[in-house]
Amino acid sequence: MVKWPNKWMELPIGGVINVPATSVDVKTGTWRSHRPVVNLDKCIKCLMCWVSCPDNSIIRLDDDYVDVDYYHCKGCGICANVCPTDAIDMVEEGGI
Amino acid sequence: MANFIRRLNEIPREELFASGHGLCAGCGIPPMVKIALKAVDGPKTVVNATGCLEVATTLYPNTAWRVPWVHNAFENAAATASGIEAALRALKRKRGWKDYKIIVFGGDGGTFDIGLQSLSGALERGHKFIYVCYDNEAYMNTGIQRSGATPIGAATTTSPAGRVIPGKPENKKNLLDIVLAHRVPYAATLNSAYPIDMWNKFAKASEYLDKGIGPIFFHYYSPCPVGWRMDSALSIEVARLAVQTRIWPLYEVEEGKIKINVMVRRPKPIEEYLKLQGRFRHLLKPENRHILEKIKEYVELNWNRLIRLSQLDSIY
Amino acid sequence: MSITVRQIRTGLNGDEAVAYAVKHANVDVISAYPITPQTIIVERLSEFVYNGELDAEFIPVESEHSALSAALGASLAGARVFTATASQGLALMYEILYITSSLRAPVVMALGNRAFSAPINIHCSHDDAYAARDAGWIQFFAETVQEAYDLTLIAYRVSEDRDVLLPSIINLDGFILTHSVEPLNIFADSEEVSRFLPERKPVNPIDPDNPITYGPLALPDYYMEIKRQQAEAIYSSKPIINRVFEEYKEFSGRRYSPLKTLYIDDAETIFVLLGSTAGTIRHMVRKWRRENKRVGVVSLTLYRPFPEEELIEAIKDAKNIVVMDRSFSYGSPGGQLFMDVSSTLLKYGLSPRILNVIYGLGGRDFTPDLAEKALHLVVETDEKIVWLGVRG
Amino acid sequence: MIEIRWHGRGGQGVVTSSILLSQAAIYEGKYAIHIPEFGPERRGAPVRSYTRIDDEEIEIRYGVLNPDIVVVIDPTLITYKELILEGVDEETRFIFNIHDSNVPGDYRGRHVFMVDAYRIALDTLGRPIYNTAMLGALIGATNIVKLDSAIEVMRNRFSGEVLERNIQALKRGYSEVISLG
Repeated sequence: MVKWPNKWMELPIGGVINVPATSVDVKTGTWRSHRPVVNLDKCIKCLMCWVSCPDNSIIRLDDDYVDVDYYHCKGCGICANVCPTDAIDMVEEGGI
Repeated sequence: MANFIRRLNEIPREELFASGHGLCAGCGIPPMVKIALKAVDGPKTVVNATGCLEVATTLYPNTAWRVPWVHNAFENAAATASGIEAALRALKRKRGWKDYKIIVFGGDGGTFDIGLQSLSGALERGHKFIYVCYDNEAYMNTGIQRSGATPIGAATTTSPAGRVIPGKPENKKNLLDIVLAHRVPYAATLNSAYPIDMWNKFAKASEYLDKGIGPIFFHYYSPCPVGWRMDSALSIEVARLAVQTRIWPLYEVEEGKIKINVMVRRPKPIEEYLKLQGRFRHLLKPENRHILEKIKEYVELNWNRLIRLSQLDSIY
Repeated sequence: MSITVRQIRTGLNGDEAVAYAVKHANVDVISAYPITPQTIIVERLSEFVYNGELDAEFIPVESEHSALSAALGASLAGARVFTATASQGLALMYEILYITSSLRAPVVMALGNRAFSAPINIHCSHDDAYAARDAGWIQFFAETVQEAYDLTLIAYRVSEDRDVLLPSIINLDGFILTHSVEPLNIFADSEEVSRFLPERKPVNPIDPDNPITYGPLALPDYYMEIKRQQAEAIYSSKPIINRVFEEYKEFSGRRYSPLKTLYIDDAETIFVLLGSTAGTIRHMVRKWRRENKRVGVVSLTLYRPFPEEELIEAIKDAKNIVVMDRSFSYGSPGGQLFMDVSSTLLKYGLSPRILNVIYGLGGRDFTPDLAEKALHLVVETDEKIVWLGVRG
Repeated sequence: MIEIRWHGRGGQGVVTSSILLSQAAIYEGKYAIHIPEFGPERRGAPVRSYTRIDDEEIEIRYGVLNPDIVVVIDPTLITYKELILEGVDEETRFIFNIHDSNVPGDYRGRHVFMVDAYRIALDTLGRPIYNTAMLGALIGATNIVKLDSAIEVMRNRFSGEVLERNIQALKRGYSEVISLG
């Protein structure tokens, strides 16, 4: 977690953000109404979900199976839609 | 060496475009950006025109970028990149600075319309960079106003599906034709449903830059679930349909030689594409039949022209 | 003190003088679009680059908007950058003026001061300089061709100073300085000038090993802090500007200060103005002194940051102040310099009689009889704003 | 201080003459200023230019109002006497380019010098460009700068055969100028 200065004189000059990828701390997972759930039994490791996810929320494991990063996943459902084997279900949030 | 791929698992895992950005759920832009940053090898810098990608990925103090990223204004991304590229040339020569590649991202508003002059100037001067227009076919960042990229018949907030005028009356501008008038060495269309094709085009662009050849121009089909009024899950599906209906031909032009990358022999009905998107739904009503016919004519005209041109040794 | 740098006395016009300064600054990137009366600057620079006399990239952009956009990009990349424009060109750059200073990019620009349209007019007004006054750029005004040369070199030292990092404008009156040939001393070569102006050492240039996000979106929660910091930056540049003036004197033998004064100590009436007309007023002040009229003159070499302490020190005892504006701020209480001077006087609790003279718009010649008229009006009428020499 | 006003037509080198004169004076260590009077001038339109020369630094920057010397580069402009006589007094010297005609009576009693710069220009440059011949005539009539100083500064502006021909024109103007009293 990047501690960003609070006082005007302490901010990096020119309004730049001088630390890369500070956005990873932002929990975009709260946007979600449905969550993708992967059924690894059906996964054929094609990686279409991984390459298509706008939020890098499909985690590509060492063996090319996939998992979901629920901290960032916005629940768009692209992964489920592009999966050729229907290995990903979109499940309503709340119950879990 | 260019790193062309045949399978998605050849794409490295490390992302240079981070999570936590504020682009809409289902946005079509990131799948292209992720690939661009990985397939263009070596050190690189991004220049970004004002637009969705810019505002949503750099909400101070949060940035989604792991590469240097420069935003100047709306209409001047190509000029800004020109300056960076010229500076780099001078600094390499005079002070031995290290090289890096420059990738420019601009939306259709920032490219087709307000930024066209600065793009034309930069293309004419032959700066060595890759310019990618992510085309979501309207001014999405300001709330879905029509642009020069909006297709005929599409409803936007400034070309509504009115009782008298049902959606945008004018055809989409052919941006790639304008770019090709500058005789760029390499240009192509991109589509997120065809990630391997997209990767290999960026890899080829990277190879051109390695040889000191540029500029490179890409026109990327960028679905916008909010602006197109469709389910966010459909981003990739609708992109694939755009290719399969011949609405968005996937092709590349190297030194004037056109190559169609996905030959669509039996196109799907255009209605299948239109019915998924709220912006086109009014066109399926009987009273708007004439516009639907116009769209079909236009798509066929473009496709046939492309086929004819692809038979030439060079269009230059 | 001994000046060791070799100098050549020559005769050049103001545009050529700026071009030589840019060459002697050994810039890396020039990005410009032609516009009268700035054009000679970029023509000369093109010759220097095309003949191999200056190792720089010349970007012949397609508009002024792109000229400054490219200059900003090049500056962020770490290069020493130059651009030049005038009038409508500055207006077309307007959006990027603010972005350049906000991103703290030390771009140096020469502005051949010219009137804004309409009617279209290629001659001198200070409309363009004033249009940039709120944009966060340091602004210098040259009175002579020599000053145009010197201030260009000084501007690089100031702008690129790691405690400043702000862009600078060098104003030179269109045609009156840009196209007039005058004697001046220029340095013999860039190598020697590098003792005063070494290679730029950029702070946080674009570097893939240290990825920085330049120009992000900042909303109400941070925008104001960023702007507060920028406001401080331009105020804080003043001591550094004074230091660079001092170092330039040591280097060249030529002395600069935020303002030039003549006969102010016992003056009842003081003229305050910008640019090349100062010489004519100084000439008149000498004449008036011979006639036992207690008149003095203050001309500002530094316009932004506004040298308010120095100005107050110079004019605090005067009964009458004549503020001369070569432009007008339509619908405002007066001309732009008039507003600067008036608010400074009020800030320091002073209230002399103050007359705003609008003169020389669109290149109208400012002649001795007009100066006489201004002096007459400030003491013998209670007019507040006069358009000097206007028919009717 | 000596103040000079040049009259000519766009394209005849009015500005060049004034620049060369100011540079020649600067070359001699004097102070000088060349002030162009610019419009969007097109070839053929009457144009003016000013030169001031002094031993002290010149601060004033308005146009020359009361010229000590008036040089009329274009022969046809002499007849526009309201233009040529503006702001002059009885001391003002006039340098005219006269070819195939007489000096109009309006200038009777004034200090007039004349030279056939048209002939000189055709002989040396092969084209009716009078500026260097008239600069030579001005120097011949007034010795305002040395002829060599003018040649020296011309070397920075012209080169090769163009330089040689212009030096010839300058020298002929210098030696062929005559006083009409």
